[in-house]
Amino acid sequence: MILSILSVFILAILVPTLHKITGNKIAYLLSLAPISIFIALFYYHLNGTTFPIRESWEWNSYFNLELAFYLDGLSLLFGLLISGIGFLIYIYAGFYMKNAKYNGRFFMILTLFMGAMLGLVLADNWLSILVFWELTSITSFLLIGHKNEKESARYAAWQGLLVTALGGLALLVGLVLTGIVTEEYTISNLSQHHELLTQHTLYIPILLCVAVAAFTKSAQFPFHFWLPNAMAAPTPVSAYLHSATMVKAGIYFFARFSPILGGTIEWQILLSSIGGITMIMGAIMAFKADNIKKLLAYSTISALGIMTMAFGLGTETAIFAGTVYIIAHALYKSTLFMMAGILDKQTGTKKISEFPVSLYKKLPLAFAIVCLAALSFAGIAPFFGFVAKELLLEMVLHSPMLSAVYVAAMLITSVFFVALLFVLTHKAFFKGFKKPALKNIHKGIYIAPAVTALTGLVFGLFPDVLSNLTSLASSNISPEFESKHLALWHGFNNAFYLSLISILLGASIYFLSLKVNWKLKLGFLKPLQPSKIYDFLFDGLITFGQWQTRKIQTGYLRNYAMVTLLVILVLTGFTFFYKAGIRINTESLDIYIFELILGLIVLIALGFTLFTSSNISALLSLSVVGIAISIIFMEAGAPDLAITFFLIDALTITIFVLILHKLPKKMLRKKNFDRIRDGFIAVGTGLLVTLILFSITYNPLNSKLKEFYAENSYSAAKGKNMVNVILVDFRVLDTLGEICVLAIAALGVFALVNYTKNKKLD
Amino acid sequence: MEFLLSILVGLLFAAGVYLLLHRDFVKLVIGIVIIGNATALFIFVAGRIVRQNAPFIQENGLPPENFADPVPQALILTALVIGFGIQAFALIVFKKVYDIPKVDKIDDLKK
Amino acid sequence: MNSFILRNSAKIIVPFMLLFSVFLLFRGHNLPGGGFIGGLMAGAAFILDAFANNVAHSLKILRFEPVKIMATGLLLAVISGFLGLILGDGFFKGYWLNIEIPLIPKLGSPLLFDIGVYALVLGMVLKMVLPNIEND
Amino acid sequence: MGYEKIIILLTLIIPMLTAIISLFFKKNRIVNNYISIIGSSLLLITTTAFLFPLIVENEILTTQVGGWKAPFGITIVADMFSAIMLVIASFVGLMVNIYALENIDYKKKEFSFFVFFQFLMMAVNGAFLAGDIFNLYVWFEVMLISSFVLLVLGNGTKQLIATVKYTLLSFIASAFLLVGVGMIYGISGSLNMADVALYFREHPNEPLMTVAAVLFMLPFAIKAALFPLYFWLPDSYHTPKISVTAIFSGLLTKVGVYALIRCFTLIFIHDVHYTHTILMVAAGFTMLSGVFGALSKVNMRRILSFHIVSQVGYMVLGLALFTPLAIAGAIFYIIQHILAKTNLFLITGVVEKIKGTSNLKGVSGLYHRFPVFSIIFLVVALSLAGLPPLSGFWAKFILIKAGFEQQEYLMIFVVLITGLLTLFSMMKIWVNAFWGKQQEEPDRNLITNEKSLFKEHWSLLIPIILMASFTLFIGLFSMPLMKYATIAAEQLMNPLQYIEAVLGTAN
Repeated sequence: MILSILSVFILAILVPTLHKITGNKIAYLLSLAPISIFIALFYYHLNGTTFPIRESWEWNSYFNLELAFYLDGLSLLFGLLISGIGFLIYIYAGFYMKNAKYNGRFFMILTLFMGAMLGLVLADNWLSILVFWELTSITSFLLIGHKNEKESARYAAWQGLLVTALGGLALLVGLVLTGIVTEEYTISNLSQHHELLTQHTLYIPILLCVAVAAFTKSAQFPFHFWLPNAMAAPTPVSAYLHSATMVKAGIYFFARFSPILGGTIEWQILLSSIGGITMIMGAIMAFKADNIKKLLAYSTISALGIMTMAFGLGTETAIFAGTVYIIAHALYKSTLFMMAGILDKQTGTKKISEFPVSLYKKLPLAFAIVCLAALSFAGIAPFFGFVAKELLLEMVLHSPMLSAVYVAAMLITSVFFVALLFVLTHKAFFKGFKKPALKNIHKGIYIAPAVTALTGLVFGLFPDVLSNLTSLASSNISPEFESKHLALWHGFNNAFYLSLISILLGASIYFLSLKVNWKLKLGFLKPLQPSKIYDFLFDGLITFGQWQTRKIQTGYLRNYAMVTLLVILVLTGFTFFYKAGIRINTESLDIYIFELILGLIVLIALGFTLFTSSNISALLSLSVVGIAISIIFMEAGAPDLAITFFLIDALTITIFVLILHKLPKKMLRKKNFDRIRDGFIAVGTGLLVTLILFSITYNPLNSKLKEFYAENSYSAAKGKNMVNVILVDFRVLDTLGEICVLAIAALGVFALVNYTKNKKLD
Repeated sequence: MEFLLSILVGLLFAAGVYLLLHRDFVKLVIGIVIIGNATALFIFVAGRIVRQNAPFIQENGLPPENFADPVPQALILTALVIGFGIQAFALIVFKKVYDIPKVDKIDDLKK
Repeated sequence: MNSFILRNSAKIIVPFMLLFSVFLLFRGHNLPGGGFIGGLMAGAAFILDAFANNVAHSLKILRFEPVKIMATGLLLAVISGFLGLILGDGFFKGYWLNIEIPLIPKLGSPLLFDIGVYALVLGMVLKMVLPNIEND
Repeated sequence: MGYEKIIILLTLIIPMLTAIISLFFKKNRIVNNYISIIGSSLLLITTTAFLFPLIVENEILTTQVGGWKAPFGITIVADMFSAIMLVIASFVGLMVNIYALENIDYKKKEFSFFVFFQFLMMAVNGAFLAGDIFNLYVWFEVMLISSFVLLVLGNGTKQLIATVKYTLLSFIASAFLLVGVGMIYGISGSLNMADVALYFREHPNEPLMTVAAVLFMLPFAIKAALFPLYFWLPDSYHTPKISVTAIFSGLLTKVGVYALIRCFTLIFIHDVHYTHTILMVAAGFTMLSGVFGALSKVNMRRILSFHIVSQVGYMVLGLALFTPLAIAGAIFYIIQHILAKTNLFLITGVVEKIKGTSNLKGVSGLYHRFPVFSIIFLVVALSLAGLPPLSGFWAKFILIKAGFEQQEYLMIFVVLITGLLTLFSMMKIWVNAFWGKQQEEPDRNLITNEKSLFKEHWSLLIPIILMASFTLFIGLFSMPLMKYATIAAEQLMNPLQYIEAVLGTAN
């Protein structure tokens, strides 16, 4: 399994090169990959291989993460769907995308997606799941945005990615939490920890995370809005990703996690309510839609809601019904999507109301195929959709609680599905207003939808061929499941009557809607639509970002300096008073007259520097400060320091003077308010520094460095000037850094002065 | 012993900070210089003041009694020189900025 | 700044300052002074000369480009550390020659380092200040 | 004193000698290029082929400059964390150096661009190896002054203004760092990190220790661009040549983060509740504030600059969580961030080369003509955004796991939101610049198709491709890096090992 999935990826990478060689035939070439996988899986299935099969390759042993694959009934079912429909999609796309631009990258990403999707349903370690999960998101993103010249495609792609990425993060958290609770990272072993998990305090967070992840991927309310927009993708993509496979990843998840997290009341309520809401909403929205792809997208949302509800209810019937419905839905929905693409190509429009009149005459084949699929969609016998629908109705009739509510919900959904049947057949092929101007198209494009539609019919007539597969899959979802047989005819039971009612009601709603122009006046709910909320959040985040950036990144240097100094002052000051407190060594209070005089000189000079408005006098007073400080150094046993300080001060003043004549003689003054504010910051900083110094000098310092240098500077380092010995010997590396700074500064100054000049100095 | 000088360091810091927040380039640079001096003096005081003797080994090969700690001095020397390099560079940069048309105070540096 | 008095006094003062700077450099290991102070003093001498005559003149008596002086200074400083590195006593381990020559201090690798500092500081001062003088 | 000590020091000597030699030959264009490339390559060889295996073998290596024993001379220490940082820094250095061959024009090279570049590398290496707080300060200053000059080289108006801001704020940071150093000496009478750490171990009740910790934290926070002290970064990174921005983005803030991690795992560990809570709050705000800043921008460079801020938050979060796992996560994050972010800037440079601007309003439809280049961007951007199994995912995952173990749920929420918004803005770049209508190129643009891009501008693309493959590698095969990051984190969380290695067991 690892090898085959890896080879799909390698194949994907080779696609652009292959495309150059084979041109338009690339699609048929690539279709060999899914069909061989399909055959292999099918062979496993027929051969009665004992499931499960597991393969793994260690990826990161720190976290028990591995690239692990696990083939049981459930993944077999999905694997067959992905590869089988994938094969047909390639054939279809070969015609559909003929001579289109950028086919190389299109097929590359499509193939990547297929690999990722296969990987996702086969993955058995939660890391592998995450990897493939996000890979499907990304490939979906790239495919939705394939026609990225269009603004709408870019918007839709971005939206889809963000929503599913949100789900990805939820999944990450959910799986990390599961790991923390159980110390187990292999999905297939997790069901052993069912009790531990469901009784743990972290159960609700885990459940919510996993559910949100699956909801986003499977376009459940309130995350459903990305899916209709995703119809901006080329139609093969819509047919493959956004109806048959990727959106079912969430459903797959519910199935996979049923034995791990399922069976609790929380699970039931969460999944079945969200699923229920989604299925009704999707069905109504689909009925309201005119764009055929949007219509199908909404009906897909609705169907996904049904599946979510099924796995939420979690009874044996429900699970079996859900499993069967996955197959039925994949078959008819991909057919319908492919047909939507064909109709779009031929009529030049996606809007049903703009289809040419009496289309069924011009495109009888198309009409026939759409009928086959739509009948299955509406759950009419003898199509496979009927089998599924019977089971679903059976499920709601025997639901563990609130049976009436579920029945009503299911009934409403079925009614609209039937109404949609008429939209897709009657409205699309018999109504219409435009003059026909059909484009010609290669008939081969019909092969794939015909196959899926006919398969639906065949499975409807002989549902028992699927009994094995669906029972096997169901038994993986619910351990207690006992295998069941599928049959077309269950007799005149309640489910059948409900089915009949739904057909009648659906038909009447459709024909009523043709006569009456009924519009729901729900405008006031618009701001509450999830897509509106998404847009609001999207814009809101950006607006907030701009606001906070304007506030922080004002561009005013003075603000920056002030905030920086304030943060330093406040944080250090708080820490000082909170953790240390004021300490003054009273013995140090003796005052030297000499220092006092020097201090007063510095004080006066500083005051002058602060408040003078003349450059020259500021500089003069600055140099007085410097001289006074160097005298302090001299007097306190630091002659080297004093000399250096003096020289540096002189050099600084020299450079200052040299460039000063470029600057104005008079200085700007501070505003009054600024003075007070800056004064507070300044005095605060000064006070804090003084207090810190008091506190430092509270205790005498026992410096072993001093003693060591005194002992060794002459005997070992041959120098009497300890400071110099430290500089050139004990701490020579500092001095090396220091001279580097000087060199860089000099070169920098040189570059600054001369860069824009033509003449060069040296 | 460090009482007065501690206050002096505080004063220097206060003056430097006040100047750092100035709208005028020259004052800003003077502020940088003063803060540099203040940190030097801070290290000096933090390393304790000994007023009797400079850290030189005497003729007899022994250090004098009660000599000043050479370590802070060496640190300050290094820091001062580094500070000088940065100040000189900053000075020229500020002057260059001042040459940009329409810039004559710090507030003009928005953008 | 091109006065006669300044030019003539510079002729006398500049060589003295240069000599004094070397003196400061050499005595630095035992008394106040050292490479940095010496280098600054030497730099000051050239600046004085540049004020008294002009920048081109002081560059001429300098003979070497300030950049090269700086580079040489850096190189000397690093090289003074190599001996210890090669002999395995540690980077910048100080080594001293056991000969006493009058007027010249004890020779050793730390002195070489100090000379490097001296050269670098000299070059730095020239590089930093001279372009600004020419701007006048 | 074996050859291993020489190896450690070579990481400082090689860039320095390279800088000096190119100073001698600064007029010669070709020689200048070659010297710098040779220097950077030698550095990379030294770190990867010699230094790193040594550290793997010996755990912590020290050497005493000047041969004076530990607390008295300056100690150079290389542990696993330093070694990892050195390897990655020298790798990024070489890559940017190659890129700069074309990206930096002759005039800037004549004004010693490569000298500053090499000095910067030396300072960065020095900071990674410093075992002495004052020495650390010195390397910081060397790094700062080189970065000032690199930032302003070219004298553009915007550059000058950016440099003023950067200079002033860095100066404030340095001044207070120096105050912190003075304070440490005033308290403990020592400068050697291990010795200071030992002092605080023996005097856990020293009241000023926490104050000193905060005084160290704030300057490092400014240099690492933590909220609310990151002003300088977004206001300066969009102004210089892209090679300069790239090396800054890779190394400057990370040295700040390195210093934070070093000091707050070795020295200031006695009031973790207080100090690391401050760090955690700062980290949370940094992540959010940075990512929101990125949302508000439409220029690739500015978006990426703000993301640096946000991602520094992740790294500091790792430190603040203060478990071996979290710190390993932080280290992993640093490495992958350096690789990915530097590369994204380099890619932005190519976009500028193609379109003449990095403003998203002026760029669109790159994917049509430059598919391979676009895919490289996509892979790197997704790595940064943390999609599994790419490199950013692992870092994020480790932090989330560590966060759950410490029960910092709010922080995890912040991490997740930031991750989503990072993806948001990476995709904003993709959707706007790489997708969309293909523009008609004005005549001045020479690069019209991918072939000519790869043929004529190979020196721009080689670093991009190499770094992208490396990013991909540490994502797909995260084990080796994870292993070394864990070793490094364990060493960091066990400071006694460090202290013993520096001061010897006798002490």
